[in-house]
Amino acid sequence: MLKSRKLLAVLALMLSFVFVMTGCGKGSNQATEGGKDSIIVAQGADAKSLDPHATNDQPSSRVMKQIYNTLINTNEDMQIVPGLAESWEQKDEKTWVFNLRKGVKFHNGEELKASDVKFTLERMLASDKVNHIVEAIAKVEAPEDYKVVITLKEPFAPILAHLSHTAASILNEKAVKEAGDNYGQKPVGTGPFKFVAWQSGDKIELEAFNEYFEGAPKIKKITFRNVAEGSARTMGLETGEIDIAYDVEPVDKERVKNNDKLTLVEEPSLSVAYIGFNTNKEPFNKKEVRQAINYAINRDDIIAAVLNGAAEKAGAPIGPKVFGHNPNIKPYEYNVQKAKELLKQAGLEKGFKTTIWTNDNPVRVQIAQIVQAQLKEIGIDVKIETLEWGSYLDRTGRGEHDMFILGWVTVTGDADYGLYALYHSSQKGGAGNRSFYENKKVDELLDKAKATNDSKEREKLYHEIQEIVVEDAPVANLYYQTQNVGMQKAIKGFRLHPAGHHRLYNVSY
Amino acid sequence: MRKYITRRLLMLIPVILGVTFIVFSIMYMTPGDPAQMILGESAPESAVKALREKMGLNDPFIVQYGRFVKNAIMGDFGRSYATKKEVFAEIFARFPATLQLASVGVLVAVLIGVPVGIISATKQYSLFDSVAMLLALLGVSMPNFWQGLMYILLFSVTLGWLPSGGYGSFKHFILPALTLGTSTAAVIARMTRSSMLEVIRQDYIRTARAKGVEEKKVILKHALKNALIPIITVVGLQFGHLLGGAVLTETVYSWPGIGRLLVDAIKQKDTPMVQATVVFIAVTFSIVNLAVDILYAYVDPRIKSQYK
Amino acid sequence: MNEKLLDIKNLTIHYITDDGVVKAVNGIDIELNKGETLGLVGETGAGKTTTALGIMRLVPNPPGKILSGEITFEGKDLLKLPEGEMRKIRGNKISMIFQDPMTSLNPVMTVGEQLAEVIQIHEGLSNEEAIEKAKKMLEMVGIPGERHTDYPHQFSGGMKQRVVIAIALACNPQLLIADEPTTALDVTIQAQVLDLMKRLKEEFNTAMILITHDLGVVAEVCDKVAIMYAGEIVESASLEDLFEKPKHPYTLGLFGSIPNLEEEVERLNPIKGLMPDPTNLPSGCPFHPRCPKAKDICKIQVPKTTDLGNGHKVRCLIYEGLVEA
Amino acid sequence: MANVANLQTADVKKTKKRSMWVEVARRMAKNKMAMVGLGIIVVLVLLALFADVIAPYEEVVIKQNLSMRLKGPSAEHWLGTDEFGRDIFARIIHGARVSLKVGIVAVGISIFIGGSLGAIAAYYGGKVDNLIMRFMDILLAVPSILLAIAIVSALGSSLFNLMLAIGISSVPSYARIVRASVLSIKDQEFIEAARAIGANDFIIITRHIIPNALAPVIVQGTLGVAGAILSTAGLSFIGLGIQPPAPEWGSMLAGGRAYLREAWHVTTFPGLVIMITILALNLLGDGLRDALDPKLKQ
Repeated sequence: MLKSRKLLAVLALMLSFVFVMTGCGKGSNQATEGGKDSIIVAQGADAKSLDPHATNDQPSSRVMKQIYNTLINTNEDMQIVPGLAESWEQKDEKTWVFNLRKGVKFHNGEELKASDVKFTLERMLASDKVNHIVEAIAKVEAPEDYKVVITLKEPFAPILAHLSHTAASILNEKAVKEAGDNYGQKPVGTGPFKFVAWQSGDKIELEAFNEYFEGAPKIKKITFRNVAEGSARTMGLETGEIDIAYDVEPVDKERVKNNDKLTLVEEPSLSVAYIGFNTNKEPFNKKEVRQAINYAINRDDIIAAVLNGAAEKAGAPIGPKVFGHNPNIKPYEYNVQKAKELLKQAGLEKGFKTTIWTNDNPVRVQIAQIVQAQLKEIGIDVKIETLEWGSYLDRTGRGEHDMFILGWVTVTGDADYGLYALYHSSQKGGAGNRSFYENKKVDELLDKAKATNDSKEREKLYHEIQEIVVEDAPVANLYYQTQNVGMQKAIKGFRLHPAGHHRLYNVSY
Repeated sequence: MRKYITRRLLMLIPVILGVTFIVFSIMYMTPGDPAQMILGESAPESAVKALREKMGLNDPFIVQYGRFVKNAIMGDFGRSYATKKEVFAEIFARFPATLQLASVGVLVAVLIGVPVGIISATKQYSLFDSVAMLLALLGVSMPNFWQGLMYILLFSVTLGWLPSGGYGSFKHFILPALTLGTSTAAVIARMTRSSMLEVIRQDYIRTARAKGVEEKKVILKHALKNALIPIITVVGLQFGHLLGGAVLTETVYSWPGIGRLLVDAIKQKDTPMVQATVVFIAVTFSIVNLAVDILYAYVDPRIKSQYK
Repeated sequence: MNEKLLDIKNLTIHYITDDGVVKAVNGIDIELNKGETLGLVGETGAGKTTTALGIMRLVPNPPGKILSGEITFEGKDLLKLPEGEMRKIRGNKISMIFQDPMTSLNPVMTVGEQLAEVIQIHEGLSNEEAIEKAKKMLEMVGIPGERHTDYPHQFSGGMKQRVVIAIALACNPQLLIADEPTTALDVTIQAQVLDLMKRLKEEFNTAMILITHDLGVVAEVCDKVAIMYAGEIVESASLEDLFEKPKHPYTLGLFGSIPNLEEEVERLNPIKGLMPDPTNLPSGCPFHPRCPKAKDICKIQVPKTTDLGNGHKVRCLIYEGLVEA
Repeated sequence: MANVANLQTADVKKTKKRSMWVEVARRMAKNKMAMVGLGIIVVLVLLALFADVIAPYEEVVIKQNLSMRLKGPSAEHWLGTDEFGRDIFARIIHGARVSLKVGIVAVGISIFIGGSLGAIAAYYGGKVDNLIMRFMDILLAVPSILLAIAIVSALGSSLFNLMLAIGISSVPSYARIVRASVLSIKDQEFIEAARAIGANDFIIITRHIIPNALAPVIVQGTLGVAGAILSTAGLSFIGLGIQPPAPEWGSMLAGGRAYLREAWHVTTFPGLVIMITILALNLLGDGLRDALDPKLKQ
C-alpha cells in the first residue's frame, strides 16, 4: 500500500513537472482581430545566425534586413538609394568616398561612426562566408567620424550593388566585441527593429526601435516564425495565426487569392532556374546535344504543372529585374522536330542514356520527372537521382554529374553577380560554374564588363555575353520564378523586394 | 540500489564512446564537404580550401576523432558549423519543446491506452474488446504524418478550433500530442491487454477472488500491478523514442524539437551538431531505460531483490 | 454434529470452447455435515477442481458454465445468490486452498497485506487491527509474525502453503475446500502441512472437502470419500466402507494401482487405458472402455446411483443387477 | 542397421515438425481476424504479381499526361489521377511491388544479420555475447534516421540501399529476440544430446537452435514488414525515399501532400492502402503469435 502511494507521488510529481514546463512556453502573440501593432511573419526555415558575416542564407537575411542597415540600399525598384551613407562620390576608378548620415543610433545606444563602417567591412573581408561579396575592396579608411573611403583592388563597377547586400550590413564595433562568439544571437544594428528573443527552431521576436533615424516604425513587434511546410503556412494565414506568409506554395495561390480576408502579392524575382549540363562529359560536350535538349523541354508545361503558372519562361540567364538583362533573347521554343535533327547532327539520332540529379527540393524533383518524360520523346533515356543537399553541392562541384537542376539568385540585381560565377572559366566547379563551361570570348567580356564604369557600355557588353551563352547552351534556362507573399488583407505598406528580403518598416495593420 | 545505478551509469561510457565513433565515421564517410556547406554554393574554391585547412578537415580520420574525444572530455562539444551556436546550448534550447511534447503525448497515450487495455482484457472477445483492438490496430497502422495532416485539415482548417502548427501556448500542444498520443496509445493498449490477459489467468487472481475481493479491486489492485512490468517497459520505450524527437510529427506541426534539429544538422553536414545531438539522445534514452529499470523495482519486489 | 452444512444436487458444469464442449462435471451429488471431512478422489481431469470452483462460483465464464444443479449451503442455494452476497461468503464462510502455493500468492504484495485483506473485507477491521490479526494468523501456522512485511518470493514452498492456509482460515470458515494442497510440496513438508491442516480443522471445527488423487492422504484425514470419474461421482461412502468394501470397478482399480506394503505382489495392476476425452465421453457408462468387467450393455445403458445402505452409494450396472460381477 | 536408425529418427523428427506447423495452421485458420489479414495480403501480392497485366508500367504508371492533372475518381481513373496526370490506381498496384519488396527484403536483411549476431551471442556467451550485445546497444542508440540518411547518402540512393538502411536499423531488435530464444533453448536436453553424438557448433546452430528459435522471429518479422513499409513512407516524407518516377506508396503520399486540399484523393488513397496493408500485416502477425503461443488462448 505504502509502495503504491509512493508510486502515485512520483507520478504526480512527473505530471506537475510537465505542466510547469508547459506553462513555461508563455502564451505567445496570439493572432487577434482588429488594429494590431504586432505581426507574425512565417517563412520556410529558421534563421541560422543574425551575424551578417556568419551566413548568407535567405531566412537569416530576411530577419537581418529589419535589424540592420547597409551603406547603400537597393530599393524595391532595384534603384540604388542612400542608406546609412547620405551621399557618395567616385574619386577615381578605384576610390569611393561615402558621407555618413549623422546622429544614427545603434540599438545599444552607440552612435554610428565611420570607425564602425571600417570595422564592419574589415570584419566582412575576414569572414570566410561572405568575403567574396566584397573581395574587390583593397582597403577601408575612416579619415573623419562621418566619412569612409573605400579603395578597390581594381575597377569594379557593381561595387554599390554589392555594398547593398545584407551581408554588408553595418555593425557596431563595441557590440560585436562584447558578444564575442555569441554575436549571432545578440545582434545590434541601426535598423527599425531591434532583436528581443530567439526560440531556436521556432521563432525570432523583434520590437520597434523608437530611435530609428527614419522615425519609429508603426508596428511595435514582429515575430518571424519557422513554418517549414508550405501548406501549413497557407493554413496559418487562413486561420489568422499568421499575418504574412513568405513563399506561398504554387498550389495554394488560388486559395489565398480567393479568400476575401487575404491577398497575394506576386512579382518576378531575381532568380532563374536552370538545368546544367556537364560540358566536360560526353555527349554534353557537343553543343548540338545541349541545344537539342533546350528545344525538347516544354517550359510551359513545367511552369503550368509544377508552379501553377507562377513563373516566366526564361531565355536569358538573368531575369528582367536584373541590370543588364537582354530582352531580345527569346526562350528556346519547344520543338521536338528540331531537337531530333540536332541530335542527328551530333550523331545521336538513336538517343542515349543519362542521368539528371536533383536535391530533395520537391519542385526540382517534379521538374526532373517532367523533363525525364519530355526527353524520352527524343530518345534520351534519363534516370533521376535525388541527392541529399550536401552531397549534391559537393558532387556537382566536382563534376561527377551529367545533368543537374539548380537555381541562381542574382541578389545584387547586377548582371555581374548573375553571370560571372556561372559562366566564367575561373569559377568552374563549386564556385558556381557547375557546367564547367569555358569560352575565352565570354571570359574576356565578363572581365571587361566588370571593370567598365559607364553603365550604357556595360549593358551592351552583358547583352553580348548573354547572346553567346544562350547560343552555347551550357545550361538550359527554364524560368524566372515569381516570388509571392500571402498576407491578411488588412496589412498595408508591404512591398516585395526582388531580392527576396522584404523590408517591413512601412508595414502596418 | 545505489551501487546498481552507479554501475549502470558507468556502463554508459563505452556505449557513448561507441556511439560517437560510429557517428563520426558516418559523418566522415558520407559525401559532402562541411567547408563547402558553411560557405554555400557560391563560394570560391580557394576559400573552401582555406576553411578546410582551418577546420582541420584535412587531417587523418583518427586525428580528427581523437581531437573530438579530447575536447568532448573537457566538456567542449564545439559549435555548430551552420549557426556557430554552442551545440549543447542549442540542444538545451530545443529540448524543452521535445520533452513537453513527449511527456504530454505519453500522458495522453497512457490515459487512453491503459484503461482501454484493461477493459479489453477483462471483457475478452466482447464487442468492446473487438472494437477497441481494431481501433488500436488502426492507430498503429496509420502513418503518423498522414494522421497529422488529416487532423490539421479537420481541426484547424475546417473547424478552425486549433492552430495548425507552431509552439507556445497550450492550444499548440493539442494536435501534436493527439497525433503522437493516439498512435502510442494503440501500442500501450495492446500491450496492456495482453499483459492483463496473461495475469488474469494466474492462480493468485483466483486466490483473490476466493477471498471475496471485489472484481474491481481484483483487476485494479491484484492484476494491474502484476501486469505493470511489460506496460512500463513499453511506455518507457515509447517515451525514450519520443525524447529522441518525433521528426515527422515535428515537421508536420512546425514543432521546434530535437528531431528536426538532428535531421537539419545531418542534411547540412553539421558534424558537431549531429554528434552532440546523437550523444544527447543516446544518453537520454539510456537514462529513461535506467529509470524504467528502477521503476520495476518499485513495482515488483522480486526484481528489487535482484538489484541488491 | 450431524447438522447438514452443504448439499449439492445434480451439479452440471460444462466448458464451451471452440474445440467442443468439455463436460467437466455431470450431475453430481455431494452431502457434507458440519465438521466433516470429505475426500474427493480421482485422476487428473476427472472434474474435481471444477466441482470445487463450482461451489465457490469461480468457474471461469466464459468458457465455463454451470448448467444445472443446486448447491445448498447453510440452507441457501449458492447458485441463486446475487454476486455481492456470494462475495461475502467467499473467503469468509467458504474458503479455498489451491493446488500450487508457488503461484497462488500475489508476488507483488506482502504476505501480511494479503492476509490482512481478507480479514478487512469480512470483519471490517481497521488497517492496524487487520495487520495485527494477520500476524497472529501467521504465528498460528508457524511463521514468525514479523515476517508479515516479506514478499512471497522470500518464502519456501512449504511456508507459502502455510500462508495460503492462514489466509483460508483467517475468517473461521464453515467449509474449507483444499484442492490438492500438498501435491506441489516435498514429501516431508507434505506431512507437516497435512498435520497442520488437521490440527486447525479440529481446532475450528471446520468442514472440509479435500481434493486429492492420493488415497493415502484420504485415509489419514477424511471421514467420507467420493470417487470421481469423468465428471461423475462413481462411488461414495464412509472412509471405512470405501477402504474395506470398495464396490465400483474403478475404485477397485485405484486400489490395485497402489503399492501395498503388507502384501507381496508380483506387479501392480494399473487401470488400463487413459481418461476419456471430456469433449467426447463414451456412451453408456463412461468407464466402460477401461472396465475389466464391462459387458455390451455398459455401452448403452447409463448407470443410476444405487444406495447400498449406510451412505454407501455406487454408480454401476453391476449393482443394478444388469451385469454380472 | 545404422542407416535404418537414422531413417527412423529423421522420420520422427519430420512428423513432429509437420504436426507442429499443421497445428499452427489449424489454429490460424480459426482466427477470423488473422484470416482477413492473410486475405488482404494475398490480394495485394496477387495485384503486385499481375500488376503489368492490369496496368502496363511504361504507358500508364510512368507516362505523364499533364492535361489530366489532379482529376478526381472517375470511371476511367478509379482513384483519380496525380499531379502528373497519372492513374493513381495503377500506381498503387505497381507501388505494392515496391513497398512489399522493401518491407520483405529489409526485414530479411535484419533477420539475417540480427538473427546471426543474436544466435552467436547467445550460443557462445561470455565475451562474445558481451561484445555483440554492447555493439547492439550502441547501434540502438544511434537514431535510425541518421543511419538511413547516412547509408543512402554514402552508398547512393537506390532501392537496395534504402532496404539496407531500413534493414540495418532494426538489426538490434532481432538480435535481442533471437538471443533470448536461443538462450532458453540452448541448455535443453536435446542440444546436449546432439552434442553427445558429436554434432559440431554449426550443425547444432543451424539444425537445432535456429529452427526452434524461429517462432518469435516469424511473428516479429511479420510485424517488421509493416514497420519497414511505414519507415519507407516516413523517409519519403522527409525527402529520402525511392527515386521518382517509380511508384511507391510513401512517396505518393509525400508528393501529394501539397495538394491535400485541392485533390484529396492524391494522398487519401495511398494513405489508406498503407494503412490497410499495415493493418493486415498486424492482424496476421497477431494471429501468428496467438497460434504459435497457445498459452495466450484459453
